Amino acid sequence: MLTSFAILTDGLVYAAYLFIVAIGLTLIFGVMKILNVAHGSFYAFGAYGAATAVGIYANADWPAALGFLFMLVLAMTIGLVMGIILERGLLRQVYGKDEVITVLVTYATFLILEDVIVLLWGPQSYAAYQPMVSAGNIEIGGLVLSNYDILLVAIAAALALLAYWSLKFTRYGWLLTTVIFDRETAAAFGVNVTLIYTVTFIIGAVLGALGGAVMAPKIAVTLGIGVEVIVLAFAVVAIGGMGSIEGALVGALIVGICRAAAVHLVPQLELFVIYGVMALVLVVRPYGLFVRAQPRKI
Amino acid sequence: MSGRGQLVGGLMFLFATAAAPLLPDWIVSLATVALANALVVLGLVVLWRAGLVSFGQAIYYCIGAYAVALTARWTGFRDAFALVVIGGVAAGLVAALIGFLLARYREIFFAMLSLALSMILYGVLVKTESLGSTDGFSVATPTFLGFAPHRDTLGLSLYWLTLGVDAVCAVLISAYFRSVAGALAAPIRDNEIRVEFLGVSVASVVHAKVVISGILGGLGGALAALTIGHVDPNMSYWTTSGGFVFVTILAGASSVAAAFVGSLAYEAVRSFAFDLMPQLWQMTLGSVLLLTILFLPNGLGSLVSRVKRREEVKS
Amino acid sequence: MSAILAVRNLEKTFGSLVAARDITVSVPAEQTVGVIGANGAGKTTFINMITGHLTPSKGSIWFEDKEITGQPSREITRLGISRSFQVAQVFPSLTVFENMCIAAAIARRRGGIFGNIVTPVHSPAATAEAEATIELFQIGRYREIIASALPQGVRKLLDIGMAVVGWPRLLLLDEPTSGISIEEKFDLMKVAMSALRSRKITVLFVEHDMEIVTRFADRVLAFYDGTVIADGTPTQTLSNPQVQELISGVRLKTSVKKPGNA
Amino acid sequence: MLQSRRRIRYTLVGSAVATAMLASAQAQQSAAPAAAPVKLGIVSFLTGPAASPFGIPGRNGAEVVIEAFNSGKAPPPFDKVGLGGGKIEAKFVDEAGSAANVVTEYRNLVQRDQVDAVIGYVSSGSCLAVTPVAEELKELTVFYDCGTPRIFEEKARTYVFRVSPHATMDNVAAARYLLAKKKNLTSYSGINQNYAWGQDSWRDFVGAMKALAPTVEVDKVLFPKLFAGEYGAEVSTLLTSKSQALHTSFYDGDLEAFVYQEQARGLDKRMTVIMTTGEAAIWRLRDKLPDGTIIGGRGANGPLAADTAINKWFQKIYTERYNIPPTYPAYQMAQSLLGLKLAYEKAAKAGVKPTADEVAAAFKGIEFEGPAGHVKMALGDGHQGITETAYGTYRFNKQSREPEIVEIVRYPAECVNPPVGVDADKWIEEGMKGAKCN
Repeated sequence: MLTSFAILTDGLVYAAYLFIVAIGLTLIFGVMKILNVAHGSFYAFGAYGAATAVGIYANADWPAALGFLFMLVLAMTIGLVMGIILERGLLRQVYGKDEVITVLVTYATFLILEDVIVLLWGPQSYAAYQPMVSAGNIEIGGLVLSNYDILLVAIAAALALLAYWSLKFTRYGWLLTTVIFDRETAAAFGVNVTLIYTVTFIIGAVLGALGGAVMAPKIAVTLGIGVEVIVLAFAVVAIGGMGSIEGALVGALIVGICRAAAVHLVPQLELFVIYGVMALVLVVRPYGLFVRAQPRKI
Repeated sequence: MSGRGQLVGGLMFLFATAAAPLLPDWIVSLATVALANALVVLGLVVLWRAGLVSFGQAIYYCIGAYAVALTARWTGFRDAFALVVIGGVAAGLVAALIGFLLARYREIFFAMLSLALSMILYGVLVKTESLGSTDGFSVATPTFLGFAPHRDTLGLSLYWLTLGVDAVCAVLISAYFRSVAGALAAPIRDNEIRVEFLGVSVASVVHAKVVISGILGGLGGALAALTIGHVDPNMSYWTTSGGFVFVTILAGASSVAAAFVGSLAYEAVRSFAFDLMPQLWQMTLGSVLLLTILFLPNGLGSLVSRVKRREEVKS
Repeated sequence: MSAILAVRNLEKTFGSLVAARDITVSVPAEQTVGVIGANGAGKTTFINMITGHLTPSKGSIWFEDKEITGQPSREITRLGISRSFQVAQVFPSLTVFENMCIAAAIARRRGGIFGNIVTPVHSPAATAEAEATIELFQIGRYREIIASALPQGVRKLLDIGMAVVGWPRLLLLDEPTSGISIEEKFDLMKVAMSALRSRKITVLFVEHDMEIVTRFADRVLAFYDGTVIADGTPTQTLSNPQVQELISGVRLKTSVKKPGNA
Repeated sequence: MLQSRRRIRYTLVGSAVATAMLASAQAQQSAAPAAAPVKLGIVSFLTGPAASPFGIPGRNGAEVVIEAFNSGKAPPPFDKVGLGGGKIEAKFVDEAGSAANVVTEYRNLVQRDQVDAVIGYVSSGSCLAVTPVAEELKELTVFYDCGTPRIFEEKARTYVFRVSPHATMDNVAAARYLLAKKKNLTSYSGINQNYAWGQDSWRDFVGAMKALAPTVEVDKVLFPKLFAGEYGAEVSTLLTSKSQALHTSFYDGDLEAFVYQEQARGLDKRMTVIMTTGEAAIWRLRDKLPDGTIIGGRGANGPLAADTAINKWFQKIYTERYNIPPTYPAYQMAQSLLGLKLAYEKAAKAGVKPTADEVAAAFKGIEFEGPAGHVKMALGDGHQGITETAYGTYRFNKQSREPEIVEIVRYPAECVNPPVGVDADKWIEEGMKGAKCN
């Protein structure tokens, strides 16, 4: 009983983490058909930014909540700036090129940014635990949970709702949907696709940085955290269906629950869970859970 | 490849063979590793021509390497030539198996599924503590048809072996590129329906390409295992695959020779970066890749093939 | 002489929708058959079933007295039935010559599972075949042009040429003149048809333009609501009152792409 | 002889790459002063997740010690300038990348840069990959941090040495300390990274516990993937466990992440955590590391080290330079350099550089006092060092606002290391026979 409850809660927390890192990736892919490896860099920069922010406010001993907000804002600003620079400066050059080429452009960018981190923050690792520690914990059904984890789940849920709402009920959302559905037609109907691209990429970058920021208090911010995240996010997105936001949500939940179950019941399998699930889903549904293949008209 | 191309290739091969003893050992061993990896790259080129990119090619590299290491470890059998063949066959068999699955996938999904498969192999190897888990284990020094080279000449022997295998593969693959199956790459990328209505099963052609690239990957892994003298699960990690794709882009799909030139260039650049800026080598590699994509979209090979095209038009 | 193509009680249903029903046709060798009918009358479904793109729900298809019902399209192509498409299906990144060469090489490749691998793509015979076909369809001056850059009409001819280069005995053309300006239609059909005749190929072609049908077909099948409502010489079929009412309309002499009332 | 042959080859090189690379190599050679300098290749992680905990402290340790050597300011018997009079020229290389990269870069150091000896390597994988190459090239090589005992157990080595003890004693001592501290222990759990280091550490610890206290049982066995970062599920699992102790060989990033996450949920209130590499983290975690945690440092390093003159000296020069006390990787590097210096000077005859064989012969079985205590090259036919080790209990001193390790227990080398000629794993399996604990 306790175990199944634990599996559920742990699964939710992990799913929240996965969803937060995956949503930006899937959004960018859905709209721009770019599998953005540099998403890992956004995550890393967000985390480093958050650590810096926490460092500042820990010394200035502000109230925790304010500090937390400051942390998010700083991280997202970094994401914003990176997004603009990358999209305007680099990706512009390769639009319309082969999907794989764009992937490699982002891969190269990722490699470069890895070392930019060393230049900016040095090789040592940073801590940003204050927000999580000051959040304290709560005991539910005999299981002690960290309030920060609960906050994390809340943030993920909020993101999901926000995404749903803005896609369904805002003008940008509609335009986005048309571009996702058929870029040419959308352009033909006068949708400013280039603008949509810029905006989308920036949003994706900000989301990536946000992911890093909210995770920073739980981890040691150190070199290489980006690499780990990329593959996780890829897997989640591939499971849910490239470019599908509800897919990312469901994918994150599946992986999260499976992993938690593995850790509690058969720890030996933990290493395989994500890729196992991914391979299985792709075998059954080659395009992921939420994307159907359109047969070609002849 | 035109007859002229073959001639040039042959000359390059002869030069590479003859020059080796004059080169310092470290360049020879660096070249050996590069030439072993070049086979994996060649396999990726075969796929890439059909618009397929594998982010999990390291799976074959790793299988080839482990096949060699384990044969030597369990049977004590150490003949280099046979071991290399074993590596290629083992990887080929696996490719033939998962090919049934992969042949149904295209674009990014092909890439992601192969990535997942290679990572599963990685997990299995990490779990196998009897094989040293992530520490891996060492590969016995090979013999060559019963003759065991002295440690000073071992490097050269391995270099020549690698060069030989490369030459054979280069000839076979350029023949393949001139065959119907090889020439079908662009058509499959362009329009699978037309290919089917011309009477060809796209699935089986793609499957064949997967197997060929698998065999090449296995041969590369086998040679790498013999050269490095050590195997570990990282050979199957996705970053290893990423490295190979990197080189493929650098080389370009324009010709067989490009794979070898590109791989050598990459090893040289990487080694330079490690030597000159030990903490910023990733940045150097990234910049090189970026510049290649932006200013040399068809890779180093395109320089060569441009010249060739012009000649063909003239003739 | 027996029919090269025989179709018996062919039926195709998609769920509740009946796309083709009770089609029974037999075509003697070297005949040129025009297929008319409003959009959605079942013409393309008919062709897709013969070429194996769709599997019939009922009935059987016989080619040269061999049953081919439900075989995959590539098998049917190997047997000697090929087709062209409403939207030309060529390889956009290849030149006209390369397009033709690959098609020729495939047609002449050796058998066996390794057939594709052991057959060189540029065998003299295949290349000659490709050259000949290019000349036959009079697109020689586009030889080195990338297919994506070809004018519509040339792309159509290339499409048909690629279907012909393998010397099929039966060829199905799905609206060869669709998307072609009225002025060009006739020249295109002239080139295509003379080429096909010269190779003694039995032809089924779907066409909306009644003038073209009367001009090029020995025989016309009229489709309506998934089945054949008239079958005979162009004059017979087109003078059939049902056909006039349902398909060609009274404006028999004008060439409108779609009938006014369907 | 080998050297001269190489030089001839150099002049014949055709390829542009080669000449360019050589230019740098030869430039370094031509800049040789009268007392020929000694070139050392120093390899450790300069990038990636292992840089901050192991690679950088190792490199820093090398820098201060080499500086001291070159200025002849090291305490006796290490006060000769450089190595036997020749100033040390160090070349630092990144260990990152595949085994292929590591081996290639090793060959480059030896054959291109012509270094006289190589010191380094954090990952056991790197050490295992480099060892056969070192033997092939007859290059004197000293490993400083990698822990696997396999290196000298698989085969007898000639040119490869490791002053730092292998990882076996870490977990044997951990078991001894835990059992001494927690008399009424009934069950324990473990969380270790799912790769060789974590797997070996856990195997050794469980083996040692079985041998010393067969009745104590194992409860949860967790192996999260390396650099997982998120341990919610693991923490819950442990929260549902009745164990009184938790063994972990986590380090740096993973260790810190785990500590933050378990503390947020009060796991350390329920069980004592034994961190076999905790010493490297105390200066960063400070008051975040729960009091009462059992801390090891891969030997008697850092605060666990005996308060000797040479230890004071090392602490001083390191802290002055980097204003943070040295952690165990820095100690291991220092120990390795000191050992090499002694062996080199023992082998050196007036003015002439000793050959690799001479140094190797001199290195075998030497003993000396280093910052981390008495080193004896006892195992692996005199190639593998053993030292005493120590474990202690962590406390964050509220007054001085500084981390402390108290209740330190020292274990003599013979108590926690296998006797000569016995493989570590076997020794533990068979109940650690012949362990001499004072």
